[in-house]
Amino acid sequence: GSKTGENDSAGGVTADTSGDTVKVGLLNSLSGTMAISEVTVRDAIMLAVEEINAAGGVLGKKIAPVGEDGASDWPTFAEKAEKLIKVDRVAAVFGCWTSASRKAVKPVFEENKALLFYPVQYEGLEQSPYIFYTGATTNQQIVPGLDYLKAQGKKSVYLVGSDYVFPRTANKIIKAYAEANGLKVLGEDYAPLGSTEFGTIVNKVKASKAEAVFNTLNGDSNVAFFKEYKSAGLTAASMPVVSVSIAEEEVKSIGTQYLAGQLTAWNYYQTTSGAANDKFVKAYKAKFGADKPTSDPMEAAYVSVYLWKAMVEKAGSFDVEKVKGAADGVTFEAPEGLVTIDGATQHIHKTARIGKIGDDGLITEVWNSGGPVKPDPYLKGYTWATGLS
Amino acid sequence: MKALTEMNPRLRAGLGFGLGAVVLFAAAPALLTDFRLSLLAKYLCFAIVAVGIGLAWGRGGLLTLGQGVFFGLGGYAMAMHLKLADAGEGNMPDFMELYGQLDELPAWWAPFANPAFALAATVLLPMLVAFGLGSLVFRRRVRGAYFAILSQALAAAMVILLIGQQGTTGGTNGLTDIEGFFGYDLDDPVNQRMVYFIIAGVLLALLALTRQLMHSRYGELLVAVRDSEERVRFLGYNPANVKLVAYVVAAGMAGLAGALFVPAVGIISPALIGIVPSIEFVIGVAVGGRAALLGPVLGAVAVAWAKTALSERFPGTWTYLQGAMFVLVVAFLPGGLASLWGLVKRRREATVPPTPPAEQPVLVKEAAA
Amino acid sequence: MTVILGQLFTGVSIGAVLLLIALGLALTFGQMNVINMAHGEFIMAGAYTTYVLQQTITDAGLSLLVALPIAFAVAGAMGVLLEWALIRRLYTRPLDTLLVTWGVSLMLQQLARDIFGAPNVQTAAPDILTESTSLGADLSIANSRLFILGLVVLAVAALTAALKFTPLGRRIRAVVQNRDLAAVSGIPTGRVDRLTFFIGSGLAGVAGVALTLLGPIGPTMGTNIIIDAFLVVVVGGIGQLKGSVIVAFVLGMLQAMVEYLTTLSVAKVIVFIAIVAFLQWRPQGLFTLRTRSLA
Amino acid sequence: MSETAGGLRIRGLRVAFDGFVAVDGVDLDVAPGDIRFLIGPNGAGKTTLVDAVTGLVKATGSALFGEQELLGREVHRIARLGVGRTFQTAALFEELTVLQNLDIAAGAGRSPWTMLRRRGAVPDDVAYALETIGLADRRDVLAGTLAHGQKQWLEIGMLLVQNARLLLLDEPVAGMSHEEREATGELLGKVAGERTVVVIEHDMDFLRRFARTVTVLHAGKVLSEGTVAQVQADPKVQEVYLGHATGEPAAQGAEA
Amino acid sequence: MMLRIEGVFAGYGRSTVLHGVDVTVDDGTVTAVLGHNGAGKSTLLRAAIGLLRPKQGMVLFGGEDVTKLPPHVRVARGMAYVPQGQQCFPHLTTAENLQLVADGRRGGRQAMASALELFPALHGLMRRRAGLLSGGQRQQLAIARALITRPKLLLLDEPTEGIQPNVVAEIEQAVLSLAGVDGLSVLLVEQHLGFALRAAHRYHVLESGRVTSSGAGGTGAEPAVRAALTV
Ligand SMILES: Nc1ncnc2c1ncn2[C@@H]1O[C@H](COP(=O)(O)OP(=O)(O)OP(=O)(O)O)[C@@H](O)[C@H]1O
Ligand SMILES: Nc1ncnc2c1ncn2[C@@H]1O[C@H](COP(=O)(O)OP(=O)(O)OP(=O)(O)O)[C@@H](O)[C@H]1O
Ligand SMILES: NC(N)=O
Ligand SMILES: [Mg+2]
Ligand SMILES: [Mg+2]
Repeated sequence: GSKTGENDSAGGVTADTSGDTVKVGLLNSLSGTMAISEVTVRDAIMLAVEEINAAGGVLGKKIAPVGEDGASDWPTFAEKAEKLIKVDRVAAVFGCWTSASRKAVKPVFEENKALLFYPVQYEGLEQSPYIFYTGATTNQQIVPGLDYLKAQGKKSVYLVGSDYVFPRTANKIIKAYAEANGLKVLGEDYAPLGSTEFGTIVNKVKASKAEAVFNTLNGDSNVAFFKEYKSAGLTAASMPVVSVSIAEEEVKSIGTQYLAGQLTAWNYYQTTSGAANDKFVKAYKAKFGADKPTSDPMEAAYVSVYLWKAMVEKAGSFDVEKVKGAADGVTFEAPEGLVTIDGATQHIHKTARIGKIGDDGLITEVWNSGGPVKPDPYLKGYTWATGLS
Repeated sequence: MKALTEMNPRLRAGLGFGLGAVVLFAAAPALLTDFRLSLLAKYLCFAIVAVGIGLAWGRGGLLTLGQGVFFGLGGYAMAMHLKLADAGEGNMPDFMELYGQLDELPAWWAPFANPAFALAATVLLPMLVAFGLGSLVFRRRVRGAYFAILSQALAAAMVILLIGQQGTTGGTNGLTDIEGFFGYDLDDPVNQRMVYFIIAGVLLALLALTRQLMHSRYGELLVAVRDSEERVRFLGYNPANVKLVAYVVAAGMAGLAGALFVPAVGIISPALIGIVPSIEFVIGVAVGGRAALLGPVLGAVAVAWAKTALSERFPGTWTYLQGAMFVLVVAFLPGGLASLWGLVKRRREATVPPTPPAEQPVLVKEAAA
Repeated sequence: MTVILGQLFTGVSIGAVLLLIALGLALTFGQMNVINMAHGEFIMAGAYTTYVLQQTITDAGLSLLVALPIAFAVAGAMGVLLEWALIRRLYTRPLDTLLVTWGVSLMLQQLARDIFGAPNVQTAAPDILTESTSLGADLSIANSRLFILGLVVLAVAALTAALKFTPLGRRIRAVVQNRDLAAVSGIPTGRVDRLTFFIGSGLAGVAGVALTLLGPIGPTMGTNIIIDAFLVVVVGGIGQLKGSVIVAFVLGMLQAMVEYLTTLSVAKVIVFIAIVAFLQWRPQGLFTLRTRSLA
Repeated sequence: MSETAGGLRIRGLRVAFDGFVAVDGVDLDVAPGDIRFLIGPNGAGKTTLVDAVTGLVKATGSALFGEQELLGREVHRIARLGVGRTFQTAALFEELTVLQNLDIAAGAGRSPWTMLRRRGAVPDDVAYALETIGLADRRDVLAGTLAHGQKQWLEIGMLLVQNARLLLLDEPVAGMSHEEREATGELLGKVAGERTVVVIEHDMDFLRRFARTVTVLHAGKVLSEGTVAQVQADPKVQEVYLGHATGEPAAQGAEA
Repeated sequence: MMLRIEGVFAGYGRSTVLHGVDVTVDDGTVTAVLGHNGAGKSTLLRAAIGLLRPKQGMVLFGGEDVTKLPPHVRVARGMAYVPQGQQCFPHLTTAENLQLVADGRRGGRQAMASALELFPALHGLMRRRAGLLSGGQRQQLAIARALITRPKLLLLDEPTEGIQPNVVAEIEQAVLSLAGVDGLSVLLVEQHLGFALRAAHRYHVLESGRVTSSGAGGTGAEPAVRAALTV
């Protein structure tokens, strides 16, 4: 890249849209512990890019994706984000999974006034002017999950999570909710990301005699947790687990013999009905294989590319500020149903769904919010949540 | 070139430092874009860690697989100060209110508001920890693979500890979003350059210090301890102390490197101090040449640069290339890249008609690990 | 009370897993001084072997049994290849093996990702191994854990007997202790090295099969537990199988007890502190072999 | 450091390994300036005795060097009291040059400040030792590449510069040729007087030439003690050690 | 011809220690190699057994070229070697040190017994780990270990170093009788001229890696050898 172009950072880097293509960045872990999840997200983004290009591109320009490997290492995410912005001069970046990686890149996007689309459910309590959050915030996933448990008459829960910012913050919210709603939290345990020894935690869960478990474990740990859970004689009937980070892909790798009957809270399942989803699932399987499931973060990532396209076209420009300005009210007929960008928070309206894992490994919806829920990252609309942020 | 090898070693060293200064202070800033220069600043921080490892491992035989710990201590000490400075007098860093739900600053954070304390701590804290652990471990003659595995476990334990204290350490996130550096705005490219120059200067100064140490009597004694610790004891030295000096100095360097890394990159997190980065530090040293003075610097920069360059060019397959590089260099070039020069020289000599072999200087035995 | 008993068994079973993984290291690291960081990837190879076998042998129980010897052979063969290509050049600089095999482990992880995909894969366990045996009121223990415990006991017994009482065992030990002298005593050192590495790596493969019952099967499954396994060998005393056995169970127990009272993270840190303290008392591990040489 | 040689006074020295008693209540007095030879069958406990005195193995009893009790101190502290030793199999710093080996041996008392500077000229005592041990022309060669015999010489050289006042030499001339033994013996003669020397040796020829007094150890106990002639004539010593070879005592005799 | 070393150049790394050495050992005879410290005697034996690959030259054993064979194959063919410096497998017991060599060898058990006859002192030490033995005990163990293979050619590097006088005499007797009775050939490196020359049928003097004089053994050769050594 030219030196002057790269150095022009004080006022933000302008994307290079001089040719007949527009570059976008794909920032996911292709190696390390998070590759397990993030590779599928990259695949979904690539699918959207190809579809859009086949349909003529964005503002007449074909999208040229530039991939970088975040390597499951947060500082590397920051380095690669800066590279995509300054060297490749991409118009937008799609990616990141863990909240830790998002926290690492956030200052980079803010400093350079560049756009990130973040496709994973997260803990809320954040709002960056340069990030669009296309996954669920807490009131679109965790709170509905708790409401569901309450509706089922559960009086006590045990909290199990990975030791990082998303589960810890989520559990803080859960505890606030529990206190206000007469739910007892009988214990709270964390395992480091990647940890696979759950003997003690499961013993503690079992001894607590809680009526349900709220699970915010991420990645590999889920496999070990559910195998241990079943071995300890705990079942979906005796003590159901509500998980917020296992989707179809994870179900597939844990094994239905360990999971049948357990609950998940998401905004999308492969089985979600609707023409948009049928098309998405079909296209995905055609490209990546019939045995590859689609999942919520993949769908959110796929949607984010379309949302960006719609924003750009509404703004008539790739310019970041103009695109941001055009965001409010942009809609897309997504696989999960209609989604709408909330310009004020840069989150999107999403439908909340509780699903039950079936014997065939697919998740079927047992409850939904009836329509898109307005995003409320700071839980301002919930009285029990005052003091959280 | 022949003249160079015969030159007075001090003169040669002086020339070398001059050359290094020209490269770091003139050539690099002129040729590189701001983004690449900031990456170089990061690599140079790793190089500072590597200089210390070169001393402790290359000379002293202490395979320390936990330098990330000291890097982290220095980095966190600096980042804590900068976070407090960013927050402003009397305020708490943003993440604490958010995730820690703390009403006031934890007591152990408070002193870091003082810039002098924080600066001193970046170097002294790692040295202190190294001193504590080293005194225990060396005095009881834990060494070789034992020491290597133990130091590795230390890095793992430190990471777990940091991650578990999210409210006060930032957990896995680490301390991010650092904006100012003693009053200078780090967003400003001019100030980023200043940070680069500081790092380059510190690296050169530490190289000079290390060279002096390596060539001193202490340097010889350190090699003696590496070769035969027990024998040194019978000469009236306590080898634990000899090792301790190298270990503590290396820890101090790693701490300083961590402290400088923070303004250069704007983040410090457990991901930078665990087992993987700690091993990568050591591999950089091995790739460059563990026993040479400049080997570790070259290796650290080469390995970090290769990681960036390879992963940019081959995002899907770069780990093959990285792994292969580690394997090939360490297995087949035990002296590291620094020994290439010697190999080339030897090849050239080999084509010269052989002088009577008996008179030739005896070859240095391969540095045993 | 039942909780305490349950935790005791958890400790034992953590110990059994640690030991199963450390057993191969006790050979390659303990006997041969090779710090094989790719040991975790050999475990991974064993697990993927189970997965691949299940594609053809659909009976979960049968495929698990068949997987044990085949995984042993697969991982063992990988070990032999590694020994032949790299390790044999490094016997004079044992600490360098750590760095070289680290590079190998990076490559093997990527290879697994390219062959099997980045996401984890799933194997089915025979139903009996996903259930638990009830021991009265609230106490039940997982059958998979019992299976692993049995497997470990068998493996330890076989390995101990082989090392202590067979000519091969003598040869393995002799070659490490004085390579040149072994060669001039008529021992084909190269072959003994390869055989030792075969067995050590093969045991990793067996561990991989067992781990499919407990945890994820994916490209990074080997990295998490490997440091703990090295600690077991170090604290047990390098070259001392009985040390590894005792230490694995003691560490497992300590981990389980402390974790029950505190958290997983705190338990890990406390275990580490305990190890440092222990090495203050016994710097060469639980069992040591002294010699009179100064080396 | 005072320059007067001290004597060695051992009382009731006992070393046991897992039930096996290697040194079993030895009393031994070596007068200041003496050259005492310690002989006895393989496994008699000679090396173990030296190990005990230099702090390498735990022992009970007492070992006084001058006024100082040696037992129970750490190895490097004993060395600083002026006790130096060599090893039955040479132990050198193989990756350092001959000169560096000697310089390190000379330097245990150096101040930190001196340690942190580089060596200027070759110190006098080191230069002298280099000449004495005949390695002056190999001073910049790595010690690891010396031949077996040369290594032994270097070890003796290190003792010289270490300024030890009690020298404990474990088979110092093993593997040396006849001429070199002579030279070594003469060297020992020179350094004794202001130093006290204890030599372990199996070479009877060497012993006859250079010993002033002899102690014979057998199965961890003192079997016999006296002048060379007295000890050689002792039937118990002939029985367990020298052999009944008529005429010249076995191999070494031929070189006399 | 049991052993023939022809024009061997060998050394370590870049340095050459042996400069075209020729040495032969006839069937059933003892050949002594004498020389100062550092002359290259041990290097010569290392080249003969195969621990060191010659840079040039050949090693013939029983008429066959063994230059490229690894040590264990040479041992299998009938060579044995006792290195200098009382080497052993320190963590194996004395018994295991011996058993190791007897393993899988026909008549191994008996060979072990007869090797032990030579060193009765080892009997009481069978269960002690070799690394704990005294120097002399280790040396006796080393010689016994070499004899268990019932070699045709024995390479001895200063076998009497560190051994008590009456045992030295026994070793001398053993070497002589084995060479005489069993047809064993011996290449002996020894500093004790008396022993060496009494035992040897031929001797070679090695100086700085070159053979500078040779001759028939026997005590009568001593003046000539001394002269060669002092030059
Ligand atoms: N650590 C130990 N454990 C058990 N036995 C030991 C140990 N160290 C020495 N011994 C035994 O103690 C006895 C004395 O050994 P030492 O080395 O002192 O003999 P030495 O008189 O020096 O013999 P040499 O003349 O052969 O060198 C030997 O039988 C030896 O095997
Ligand atoms: N491993 C080695 N590396 C480099 N040089 C070596 C090595 N071993 C021996 N040498 C060198 O080779 C030369 C001959 O050594 P060698 O051991 O063959 O001598 P030697 O005749 O056996 O002496 P001695 O009587 O002392 O045992 C010596 O100058 C020595 O420095
Ligand atoms: N946002 C998450 N799942 O880290
Ligand atoms: Mg001895
Ligand atoms: Mg020799």
